[in-house]
Amino acid sequence: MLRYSLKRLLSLILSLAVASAVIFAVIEVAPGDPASFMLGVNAQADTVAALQAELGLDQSKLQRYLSWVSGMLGGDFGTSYTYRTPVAEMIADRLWVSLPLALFALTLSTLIAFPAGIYAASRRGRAGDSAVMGATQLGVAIPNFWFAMILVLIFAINLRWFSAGGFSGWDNGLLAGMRSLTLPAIALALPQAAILTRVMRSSLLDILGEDFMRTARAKGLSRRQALWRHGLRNAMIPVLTIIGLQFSFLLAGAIIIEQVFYLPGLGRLVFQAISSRDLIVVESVVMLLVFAVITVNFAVDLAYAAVDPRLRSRT
Amino acid sequence: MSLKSFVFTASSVLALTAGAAVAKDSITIAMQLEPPHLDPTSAAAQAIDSVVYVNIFEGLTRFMGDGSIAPLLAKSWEISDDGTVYTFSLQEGVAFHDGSAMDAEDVKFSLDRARAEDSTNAQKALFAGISSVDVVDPMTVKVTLAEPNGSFLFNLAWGDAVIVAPESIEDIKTAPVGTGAFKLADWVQGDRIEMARNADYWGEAPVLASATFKFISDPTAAFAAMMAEDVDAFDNFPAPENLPQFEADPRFQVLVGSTEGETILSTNNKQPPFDDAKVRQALAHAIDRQAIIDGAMFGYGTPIGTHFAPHNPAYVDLTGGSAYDPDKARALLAEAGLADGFETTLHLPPPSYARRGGEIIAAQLAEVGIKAEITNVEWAQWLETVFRGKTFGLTIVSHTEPMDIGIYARPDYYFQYDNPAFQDLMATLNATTDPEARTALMQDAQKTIAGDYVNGYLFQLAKLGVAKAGVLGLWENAPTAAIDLGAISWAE
Amino acid sequence: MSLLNIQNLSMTIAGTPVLRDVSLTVEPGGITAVTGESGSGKSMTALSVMQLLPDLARATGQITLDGTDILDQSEAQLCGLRGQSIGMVFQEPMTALNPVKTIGDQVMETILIHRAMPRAKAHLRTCEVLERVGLPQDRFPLSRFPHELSGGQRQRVVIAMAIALRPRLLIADEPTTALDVTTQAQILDLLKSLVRDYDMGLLIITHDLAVVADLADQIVVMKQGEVVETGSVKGVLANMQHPYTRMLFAASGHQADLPAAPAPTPLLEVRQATRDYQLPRTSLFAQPGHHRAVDSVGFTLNRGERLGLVGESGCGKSTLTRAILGLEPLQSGEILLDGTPISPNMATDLRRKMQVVFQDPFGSFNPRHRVARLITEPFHGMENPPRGQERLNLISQVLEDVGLKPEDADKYIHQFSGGQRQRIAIARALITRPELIIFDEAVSALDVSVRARILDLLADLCRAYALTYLFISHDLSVVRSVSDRVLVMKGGQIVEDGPPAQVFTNPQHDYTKSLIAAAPVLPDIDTLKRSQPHA
Amino acid sequence: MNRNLILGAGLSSLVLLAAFLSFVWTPFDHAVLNIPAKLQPPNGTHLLGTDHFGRDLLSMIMVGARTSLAVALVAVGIGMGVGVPLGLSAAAAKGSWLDELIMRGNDLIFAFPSLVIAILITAVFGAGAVNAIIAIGIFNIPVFARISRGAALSLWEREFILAARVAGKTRARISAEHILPNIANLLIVQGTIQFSLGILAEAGLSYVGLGAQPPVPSWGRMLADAQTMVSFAPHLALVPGCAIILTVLGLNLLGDGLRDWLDPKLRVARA
Repeated sequence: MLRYSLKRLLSLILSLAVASAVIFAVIEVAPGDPASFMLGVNAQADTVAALQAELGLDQSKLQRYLSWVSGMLGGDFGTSYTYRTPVAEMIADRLWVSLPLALFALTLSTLIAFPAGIYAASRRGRAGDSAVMGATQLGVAIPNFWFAMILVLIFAINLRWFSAGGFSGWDNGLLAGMRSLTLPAIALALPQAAILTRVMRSSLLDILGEDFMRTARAKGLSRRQALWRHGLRNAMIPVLTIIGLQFSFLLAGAIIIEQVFYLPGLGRLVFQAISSRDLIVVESVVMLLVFAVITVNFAVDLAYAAVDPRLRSRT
Repeated sequence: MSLKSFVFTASSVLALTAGAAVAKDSITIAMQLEPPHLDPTSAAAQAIDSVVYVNIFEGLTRFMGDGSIAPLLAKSWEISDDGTVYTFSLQEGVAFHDGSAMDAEDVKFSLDRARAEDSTNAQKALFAGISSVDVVDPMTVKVTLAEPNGSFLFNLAWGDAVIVAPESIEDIKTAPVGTGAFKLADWVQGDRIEMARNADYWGEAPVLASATFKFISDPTAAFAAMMAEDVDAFDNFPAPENLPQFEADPRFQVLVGSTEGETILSTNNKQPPFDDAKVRQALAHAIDRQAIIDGAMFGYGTPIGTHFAPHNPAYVDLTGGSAYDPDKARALLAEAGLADGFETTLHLPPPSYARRGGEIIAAQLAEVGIKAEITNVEWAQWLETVFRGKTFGLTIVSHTEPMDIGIYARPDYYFQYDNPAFQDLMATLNATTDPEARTALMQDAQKTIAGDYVNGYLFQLAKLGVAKAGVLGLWENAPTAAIDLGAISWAE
Repeated sequence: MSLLNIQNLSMTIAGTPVLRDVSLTVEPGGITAVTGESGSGKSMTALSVMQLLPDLARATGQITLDGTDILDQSEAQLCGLRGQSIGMVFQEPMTALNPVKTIGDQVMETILIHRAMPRAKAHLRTCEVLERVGLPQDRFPLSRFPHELSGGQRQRVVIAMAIALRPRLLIADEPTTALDVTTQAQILDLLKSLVRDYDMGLLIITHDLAVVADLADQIVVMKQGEVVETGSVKGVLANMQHPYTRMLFAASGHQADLPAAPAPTPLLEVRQATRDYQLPRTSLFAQPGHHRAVDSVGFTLNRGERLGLVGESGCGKSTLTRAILGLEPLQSGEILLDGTPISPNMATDLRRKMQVVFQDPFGSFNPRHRVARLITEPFHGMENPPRGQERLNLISQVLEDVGLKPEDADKYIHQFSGGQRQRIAIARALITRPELIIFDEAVSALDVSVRARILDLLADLCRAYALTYLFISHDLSVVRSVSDRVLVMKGGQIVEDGPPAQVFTNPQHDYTKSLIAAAPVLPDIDTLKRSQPHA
Repeated sequence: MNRNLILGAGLSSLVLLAAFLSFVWTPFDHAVLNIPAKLQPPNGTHLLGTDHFGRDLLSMIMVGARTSLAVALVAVGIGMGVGVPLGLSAAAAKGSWLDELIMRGNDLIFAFPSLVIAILITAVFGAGAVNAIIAIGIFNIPVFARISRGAALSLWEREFILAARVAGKTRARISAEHILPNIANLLIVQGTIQFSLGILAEAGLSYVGLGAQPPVPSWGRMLADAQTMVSFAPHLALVPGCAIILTVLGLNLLGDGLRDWLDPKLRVARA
């Protein structure tokens, strides 16, 4: 296990190093200069140069890359060009929206997908299965931003049950915060739930055909008992993979949903930063997201081991 | 949560619960863009001015809602006969939010900082004419100009010329300390800025005890937020197509005014075939302004025939000279040797006037044989490729600085109009202080650029405000980007 | 009264009949064996007793267990019977256990699900049962997971689960087919002793008549869903009435008739061949360990000789095969074909001297190609491969040689049965007239009757072409019948080398002895007849 | 034939038909603005109504289908064209540095937030259909590489591959001759799924203004244009929304149907 962890750690570090170089290279070729963006159309050339010097943009690219990377190693992501606040603080603020939103959506999608998937698998080929599968086909096909638009139209503008967007902040209580995340979470969760339901169902169906399920039945377990005691845990492995993928997707992929609901999340931060050429923010957020994906994958691997003893003993 | 924001939240909860009994003294105003930081003296972002102008920071003079100039921190002033020395008497008893007194030293500091060598002031040109700033006594400042400048008081009213204190300049971007009637209470980046009344304000106390600026960039979200009554007012509502719905709804009022934004089809005068005035004229006749206003702005906006705001007394209506006439446009192109039309590029920045207007213009140009290839760009990219790189054929942009016809006197300006006669005209105008002579000169200038068909002149951008029915005191027009909280109150 | 009594059981799956009027009985303490080739319906018969049938199965007739008609029971009542009154052991021990639960939990579940006893007592019983099936607690604690056990050990766990509540009836569906001979013998012994000790009835399904003869009291011979012959094992075997039974018996002990081998000239020489596999490291800094799959193996295969290689799973015979085929490198030693060394990058010319026939008739062919293309693949790399009519003639001829028709050349592989596919595989191996053919478990996946015909085909081909081959198998009786000489392999080494008659009648090495002792043997009919009073 | 396949093939060919028909005929010229006729609800003349510039929505949907299909198709083509050879090489060289390099590269691309990178790419290289294709295509590469490697690995264990190796064929040749045809089904099925995902991705990019540029109609941009008008002209959002949903639905059903139809195991079970 130690060797395995060390190897994983090594490849993790290597991946991050490559990722940081790729990110920096891609972002630095972007046309547009943060200083002239900030100073607008009437700015004089000497003013722009002065601001560039102030922002450190007059240094060579290699110097900037090295100082960015070495800063990150010490937890310092640099200072935003446009906001002039530490990037780490900005990210921390936005994480308080994006992380709960992703978790909320993931919880919703899991809560929908598990029962739906189990139900469909247990009624394979019958009307209930067809209905669930039809619904998931539709769920997968609906663009989430379109769904979000419809949700706002119905629940915010017409019924006025939820606010149309924005984030009241956690200062006003957990409930108020959750309330402002409800519609976005639903918009994000439903298509994900559709995918997860399908995975859950097919994974369960695969397991139901396994020999050990027949063994379990031969011991006297009913179908339901066999499913719960022997099927679910074995079916979890592909499901866990998808949950891991979905979490990473939700963290970064909420970008359009955050736009529709004007939530101050990570996605919108990066979107704004791209358009204002706040390169250091873009670089750091993308880096953070890559880091998150890699760590989530690592966590999923560990979760596999918890589910499957065969992986535990493998060194 | 900081103690300050806790106190603030608690008080706003109290204010909400008490709302039924007394008139409301808080307001939530939405705007489309969030300020990157809160220092109006080192960035061009209008959103900064919208939040801090006269609310947190005050200048020697200020714009009023109707575009006129009024004294603010300068109680009064004297101008020397040759028009080069301005002596300002400052308001007594003015204190910054940190308690320190505002005096002549602060004024000198602010003006010197803006015009310094390493200044990062986005409108540094405003201060270019100052040769010295001298402290006469703590309440008197003398500003000496190199030559007379008819618009100097006007220049001092800009947000870029507000008075700041040297003690608090370090953190001005996140913790602005000014002399205004409101203080920054909290800033949740990406979401909102909260302001609280400055109890020690030197002037008339505002009606509002607190205000929240909320940032909603997406037009759909803007509509939803307004309709769901999440916000009380929207400064510069981004979706004109939704205004009829607000007008029809008794819960809301719609304020349609004018901005200083001349929306033009900027043309690269140095790039063939636009270096031929006939081609530019053909361009002007190929464009149906009214269709653009109807299609892109849903009817909001005043057609213009030159680069000048129609609400300005010196405005001349020159739209007739570039009336929609596709046949004439085709004929002009043929004269210029381009009977088969030509291809060019059309760069469109993000605002909907540009994106939608661009689609319409491209279709209209196609009618006369001009194939304009649309490229949608972000502002940063626009600045880089169009404004600085000057690698473009056409672009659509609204020039929102007040009284900015002077840009036509700069041959290196991105549309690259180089007319020595016009440059002389502007030099004369700058040196002229007599109002009538100034008007005549300005009218000449308008006619010159219209006659040269420098750019395609489309319309004056409308200011479209939406608010709940009970909100009073919102600016209808936008002489500058500002939300004057001091003027706002709720109807009883 | 019989413990289990099946009367006129008929069954259809989705309308297709799979069982017709099947009747059989199992007595308490008695062993009834159901035998027959694949598709005979023997497994379905077993599953219908458990009522663990596919969704679309419909059964009629009567299955009574101790007087209870199973077909009348509700699903809940059936759950009460399964595990408690009937236990079942399946064929594949590798997959029959839930990989994520400990063996203790899985055995204990049988007890707990029927609420037969409190948890603490169930724990004790679980230990007892595992001891009883030969998994003592000191070496196999309850906390072991299935993947930590060998196939035979897993099958013991499955048996423990089945007998934990001492059911009156135990059903075993091909319980030893997936196991090695030596393990098979142990498991069969275990089953026999359990039946005796617990006075259970055992219904065993097996395709192996030798196992039946060795183990059972009663035999039920099935063919295509019907019972063709039934009675006491000795009675039936001594006096086989149905031609199918006779055919089955004959095919099981089939000896192909090989022509004599020519004078020895070496063709394939294996000298001190050694092949190691790297094991995963146990720590970051330690040298990785090695598993020596083939350990200094040396032998010579002469031109025209038919050499058999016997060994159990994991003995290294597959690795050796791959090395001989030049698919994997050796760590030391060498293999020479016609005096030229074999290696993964050897010349195509050398490769063409050698062909191979694999075990799995279903995996040996690209399903997207027609037979003509499949069997001409060895032409690859030839300087002048036959073309046009010559090629067609060759294809027709080789197909006829292996007992197929020339028009089969245009068919796809899925249109053939398993036995036909093995013929096509042989055709592919023959088409270039190679010097050496390697048969890697080539008949192991086939039913006995098909196997007998393939072995005859081999003998015929030997007569026609003077083949030289290396025949690799785990099945002693098969190797014996098609070899001039036999090698026995264990732990990567050759432990015995000699003519079949000598190796089988007078084995020298202990391992060979135990192998031969463990292999179930068909009884001699004459002996049987003599011992039958009514014969 | 199964229900999914029929329904999926029907829907997909309907979209395809509309796209091809639009080359020769649309009810109106989709590029001509007619501002006085703007925002008409569906009626006899304009079957699906008109947009905010008075353009005929049905014509725009038909021409927009072209854009969506072309972007998604080429993106899938890039993914397959690059990913499959990579996956096959990785499988053929299992355990080598090449395999390791390809798989680590795959993991790295997977680790990048696709939407953010797509937005970045289009921001850096300019918005437009070509850059949208590249942005979507890049993220298709690891999908196909992974799936073809996985399937190829299990095939490499099969005996018919061993037989081909015994015949002396090179790994590259075996990959092309034996592996590729046998994973074709899988690739076709995954291809339809990635195709439908590509359509969704294109819609998303166009929605944030980074897809195909005007005057080329695109479903996603139609939605973006429509979004402020949903409350008084809902057909503007419903029409392109339904076009996207039906197309994606059709392709997914087609993928599912193909999988069942092409899977020999299931075919045998059904026979």
